[in-house]
Amino acid sequence: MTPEPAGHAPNSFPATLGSEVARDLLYLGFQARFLEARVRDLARSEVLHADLAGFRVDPRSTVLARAMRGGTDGKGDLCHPGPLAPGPALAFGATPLEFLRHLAGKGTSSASAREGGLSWTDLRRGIIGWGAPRGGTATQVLAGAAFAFRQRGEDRAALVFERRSALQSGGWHEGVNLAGALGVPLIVVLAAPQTGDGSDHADIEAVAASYGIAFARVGRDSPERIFPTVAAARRRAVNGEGPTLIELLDAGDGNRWEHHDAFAELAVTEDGLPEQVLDAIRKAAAAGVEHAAARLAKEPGPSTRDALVPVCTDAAPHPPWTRRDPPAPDTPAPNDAMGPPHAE
Amino acid sequence: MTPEPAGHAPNSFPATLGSEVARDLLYLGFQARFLEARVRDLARSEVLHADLAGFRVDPRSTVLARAMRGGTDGKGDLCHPGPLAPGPALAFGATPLEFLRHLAGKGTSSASAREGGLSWTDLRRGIIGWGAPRGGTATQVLAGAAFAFRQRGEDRAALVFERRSALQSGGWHEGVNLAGALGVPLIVVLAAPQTGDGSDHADIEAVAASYGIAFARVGRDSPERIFPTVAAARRRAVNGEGPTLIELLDAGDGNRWEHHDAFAELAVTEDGLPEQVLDAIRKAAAAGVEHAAARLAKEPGPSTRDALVPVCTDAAPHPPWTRRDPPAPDTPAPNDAMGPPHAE
Amino acid sequence: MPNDAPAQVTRTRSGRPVTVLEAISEALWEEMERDERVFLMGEDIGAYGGAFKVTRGFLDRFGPSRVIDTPISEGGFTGAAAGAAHMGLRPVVEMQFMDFISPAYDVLTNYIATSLYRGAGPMPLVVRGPVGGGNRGGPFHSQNVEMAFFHTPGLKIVYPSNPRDAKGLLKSSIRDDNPVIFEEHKGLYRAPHCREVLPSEDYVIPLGSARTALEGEDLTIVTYGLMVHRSLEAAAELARDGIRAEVVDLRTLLPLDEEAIADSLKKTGKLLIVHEDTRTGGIAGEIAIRMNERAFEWLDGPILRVTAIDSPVPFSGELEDYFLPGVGDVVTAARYLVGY
Amino acid sequence: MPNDAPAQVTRTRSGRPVTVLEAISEALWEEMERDERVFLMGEDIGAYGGAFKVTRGFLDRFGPSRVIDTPISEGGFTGAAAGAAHMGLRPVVEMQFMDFISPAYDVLTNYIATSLYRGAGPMPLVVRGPVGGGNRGGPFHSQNVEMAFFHTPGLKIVYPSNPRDAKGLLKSSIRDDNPVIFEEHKGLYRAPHCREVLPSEDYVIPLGSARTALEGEDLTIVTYGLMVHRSLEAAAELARDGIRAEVVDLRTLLPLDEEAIADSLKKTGKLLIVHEDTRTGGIAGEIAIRMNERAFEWLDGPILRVTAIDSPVPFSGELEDYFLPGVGDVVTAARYLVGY
Ligand SMILES: Cc1ncc(C[n+]2csc(CCOP(=O)(O)OP(=O)(O)O)c2C)c(N)n1
Ligand SMILES: Cc1ncc(C[n+]2csc(CCOP(=O)(O)OP(=O)(O)O)c2C)c(N)n1
Ligand SMILES: [Mg+2]
Ligand SMILES: [Mg+2]
Repeated sequence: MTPEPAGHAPNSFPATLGSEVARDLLYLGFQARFLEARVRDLARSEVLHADLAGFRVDPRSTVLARAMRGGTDGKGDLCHPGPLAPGPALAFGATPLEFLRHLAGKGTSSASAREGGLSWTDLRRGIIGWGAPRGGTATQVLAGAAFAFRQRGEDRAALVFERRSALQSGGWHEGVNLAGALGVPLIVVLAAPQTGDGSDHADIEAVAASYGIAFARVGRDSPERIFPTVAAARRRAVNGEGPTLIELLDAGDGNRWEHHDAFAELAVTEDGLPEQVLDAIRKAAAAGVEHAAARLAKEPGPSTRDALVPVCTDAAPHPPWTRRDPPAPDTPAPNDAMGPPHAE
Repeated sequence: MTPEPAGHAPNSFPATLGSEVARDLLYLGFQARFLEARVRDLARSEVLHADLAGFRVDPRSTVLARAMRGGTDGKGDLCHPGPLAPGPALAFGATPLEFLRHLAGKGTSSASAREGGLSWTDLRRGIIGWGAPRGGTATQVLAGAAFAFRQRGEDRAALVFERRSALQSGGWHEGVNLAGALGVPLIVVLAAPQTGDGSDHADIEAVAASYGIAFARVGRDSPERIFPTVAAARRRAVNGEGPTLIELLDAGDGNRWEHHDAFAELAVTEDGLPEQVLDAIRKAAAAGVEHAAARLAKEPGPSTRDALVPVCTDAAPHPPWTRRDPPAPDTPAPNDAMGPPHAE
Repeated sequence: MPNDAPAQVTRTRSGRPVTVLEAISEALWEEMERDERVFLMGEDIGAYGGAFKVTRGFLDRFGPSRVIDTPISEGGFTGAAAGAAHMGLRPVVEMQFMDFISPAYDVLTNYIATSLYRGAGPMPLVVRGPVGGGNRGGPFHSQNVEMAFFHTPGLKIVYPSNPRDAKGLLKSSIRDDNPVIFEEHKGLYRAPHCREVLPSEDYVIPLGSARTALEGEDLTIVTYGLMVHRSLEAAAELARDGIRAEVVDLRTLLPLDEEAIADSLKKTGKLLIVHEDTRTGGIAGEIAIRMNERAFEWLDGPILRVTAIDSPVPFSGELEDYFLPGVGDVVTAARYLVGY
Repeated sequence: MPNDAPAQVTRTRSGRPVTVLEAISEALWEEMERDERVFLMGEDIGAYGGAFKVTRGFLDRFGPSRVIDTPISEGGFTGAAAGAAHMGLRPVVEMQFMDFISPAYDVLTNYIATSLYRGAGPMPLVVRGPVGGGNRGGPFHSQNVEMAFFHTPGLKIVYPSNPRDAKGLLKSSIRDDNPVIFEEHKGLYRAPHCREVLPSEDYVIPLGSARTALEGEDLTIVTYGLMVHRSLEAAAELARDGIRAEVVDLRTLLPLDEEAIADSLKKTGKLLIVHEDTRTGGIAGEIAIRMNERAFEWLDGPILRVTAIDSPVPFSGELEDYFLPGVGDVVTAARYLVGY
């Protein structure tokens, strides 16, 4: 475990965007920015997959997720960061190192490198990553998790990020319909696509109306307005008032840091945050990311044999005899000596 | 082939509900009523499956389908009658005998009794029946068929009936989204459920809005109003103005013949249809159904071996040797004499 | 057990024999009583009690937060069950007919089967429902679904043949931390000939272990589900000619108890596999190659199979009877093999 | 051929060698030129030219009514393709990665495969796309999908190993009146070692017929797709020890050319099956039981298999290499079998 960087309190849950949350968001925003830069570097130098040279973080997603109740004990809110990882994951308390382990396919990742990239799951952190092709699965899964919260009367809610093209997939509709029918504490965020036109035809507000669930739209607003939208949706959710569908408008390509910079400026001018404090936050975030990158380089890859064991709790998928322990070719043993070619 | 009963012209396509269409609808309504009674009898006397003792026909569905362009040459409009068979099927020119063959699993049915009951397909008639579990498949398939019409510039459209619970299924949403995106000539009718509450949560008008497609609602209105609604939707469809979603409101249980009776009365009083003509229409319909029932009794069941051949055009699924032509048990033949256990 | 228990879950308590359907109801009821994390999802399982009435009376006792009537969206509610399982619940999902599991194929094979593997933890989830032909249900209400899932690492597949196994295996499935597909043959649900008195105490039957339904020396018949009964009938007929067949009831298809199959094969030297599911790509193939890998030198004849014909399940009764494997088919194949 | 043809479909015309990917592009292009009923559907296949650029330039030539960019809804557009096929068109559906065929599992197995059977007429439809591992794509971009469909009567499954077969088999698939699943291994798409010059005339390769990739006397290796190349490498290594392996490339998995397998087995007496797909429930089982049924007495050793491990496809390169069957595995198994 990497030490928890200062400035981030995953278990706090403010109802309004107070100065503590504001500082936290500043920290998270810088952390995301430094992580973004680091990942792009590592991709260019082929430590990470070349695709990650275009890696980027949408800071609005961090703000949205920060309005939920994070946790490290598996008892906080739940988040599927989807295409907007790692912003929400960081807001949920994931460390840059944890993130990098997944990107790099390290044996130390929570999936022992069996799964990785932008797709990762850590239930302790409340993060459920991609676990299937696109098709609404994440929305269904989070709806079911939210059902569990409601059934047990817990103060918990689930947040799922999808691209707005999720509207094209029937599985997404089934998930949202079920969430609405059961009135579970689910917040569904549909983000504008990052690339291409997305071939979208649906009107998101009308979709919410068709399922009789609440709707909100957030866009280029400052965090002060994005944050309370989610906080209000969460309040409704845990009060048994059912799901909310949130449309997250396109931030454009060039301006993806605009919000965070504007926000930092605001914190200094309006909240009276001393410049030195802002600077300290920035430095802490940078140091955390550098620490993580340095440590990553030293971590081992996966152990081939052990990593593949847990396909099924009581099934050790050890390699068939033809693959690892063949009998010597010129001494054909009695059949039984071959052992089971594959144990269940 | 059974002779085409008088009074029904499957190839006519009136733009408005003129007296010719009115007579046709009267004939179809009586035909459905007599068929309903006959099927219930046959179910009670165990000629047909006991479930069919509750068999009934919604006359509004007949009116809706009659506003399309039927055909017997595979070049007319297309209809998936879904849960509302046989009304639309009759309107598309299916004969009572054809229907009964499917219900009874006769070898003479278009599926050679491999498939049957309320599920049947006859592309010559433009009828595509259930061919999968519920789940929106029919809507997807008809959307694709409608795409073919548009691609070839044909004056054809497709009509699909589903229960409104289709809204719960993601496959239905994918079909409608695709139809809307491609702007194909499709008319989607969602009927109120016949039984139970249907567990519906969605607002159909909002669904249409969310996909940006046209919407209409038809209910306890007289055929004069139901008919032009579909006729208008069909006109829009073939003009390239895209799909229409039609909500067919519950007709209630007790009053399912109300419309037809009111319509017959109207035809006599307003259109000046002589009572004797009405009576002749009624008798012709009754005679057609009786003829079909009598003929059905004489028709053979399926031929077991031949019926199962067409699983795959070039694959004769002949039974494995263990089933039909085993070698004599005490004369184990050389292996090859066994022949392929199953030919592809 | 409270007094509000419905009739179909109280028969064992009063020492009466139960059908397969009642055994399944009892297993569900007792597991829900024992463990509040267990809950049910499915179409019309609440007020209506389910298409086959397996859950009649459950809503009254356990309430709507543990007996959930779902929309008609098998993919969606199976995905939701997975989310609930992540959060520590133990969902039991009913497919009204197992044929309708196909819209859930994606979430079952990609998401659910891979959960543990992807580091998302255990996935204690059961999908159960009626399978099989012989009921004139046509192609979409008669399928066997095992081979849709047999190739997916991470899933278990259970297919009982009698009340005792059904109850013990369903309890094991619910307690298992892996996703389990549990198939219940409609032809066994209420079959009078397989009613039996069950142990009154809580018992489980471990997943992955086959059962010798009949001991014999001359050939091994490996089978499961309704075909266990057809095979036993065939064995009785063969016995009249002095042929002693051993009948092995697999009970669990995945993991497959290849040890038990190999042990029996080594005794008899002849192996016949009988399954109701269609032929090509059926489970007989996997059994055949595993026996090649483990017991080739004990084979005194080819490994053969009796199965349904490669076709969708026919609608008409005449065609369906022709399509399904029958007792006569098993007898013919067994005689051939013994005489080989 | 008009001048607006893109580069990847004009290589054969000018006598140059083509890759598997180019062969597939040529087949699609030529079939679309030949038959106006043929049209394409898929995600980003139009303006973008497809994830692997198989259809680059097609939109310009054939227009948006024959090259259709679909929403991201594999079930929905495959269902729509079925409707178009009913109306006499011949859709070719691209799955961006074949892993994404799973949401279309329901419509493919229930609706499409049963069309002819249900009296709904022929269903001339091809679903094609990239499969296979070795590209560090992780569990959802690396699967082989044949066993999801091998058990469904009414479908055909094709899996070519080289440019010539890919082109001829894809043309046959498009002209076939049955639904065909057509698998294209990503590792072969641009593999320089399997570029070849193709016949300049229109040719087809019939579905259902295997090909002898290498003649030999000592054992039969039955395989397909990328594993044909691994098996040929293994055969070359074995040849250095004087072991002459025969390599049979199935090309079509369903219908399975059991005649060709049996003929080879009867010559060599030893059968090894090699597939990249995972082990349990893989195609090796069906081959094993068919050879038991047809050629048991020619077996001079057990039927064995070399396969991937029973696990989802791993993300990390080290794990993926460990997971996939390799040349060494084939050599080891072959040596064992020859020495048996
Ligand atoms: C079921 C499924 N189908 C297709 C894909 C492949 N796929 C991944 S991202 C993507 C495009 C998404 O487009 P959009 O939602 O507009 O997002 P963008 O990348 O443009 O931000 C596709 C087709 C997938 N992963 N899963
Ligand atoms: C995919 C699928 N799931 C479930 C079913 C089983 N099924 C058939 S009809 C029906 C109920 C339909 O209810 P509703 O739409 O309200 O129609 P009603 O019978 O009440 O008119 C169900 C669940 C099915 N055929 N296919
Ligand atoms: Mg896009
Ligand atoms: Mg209902």
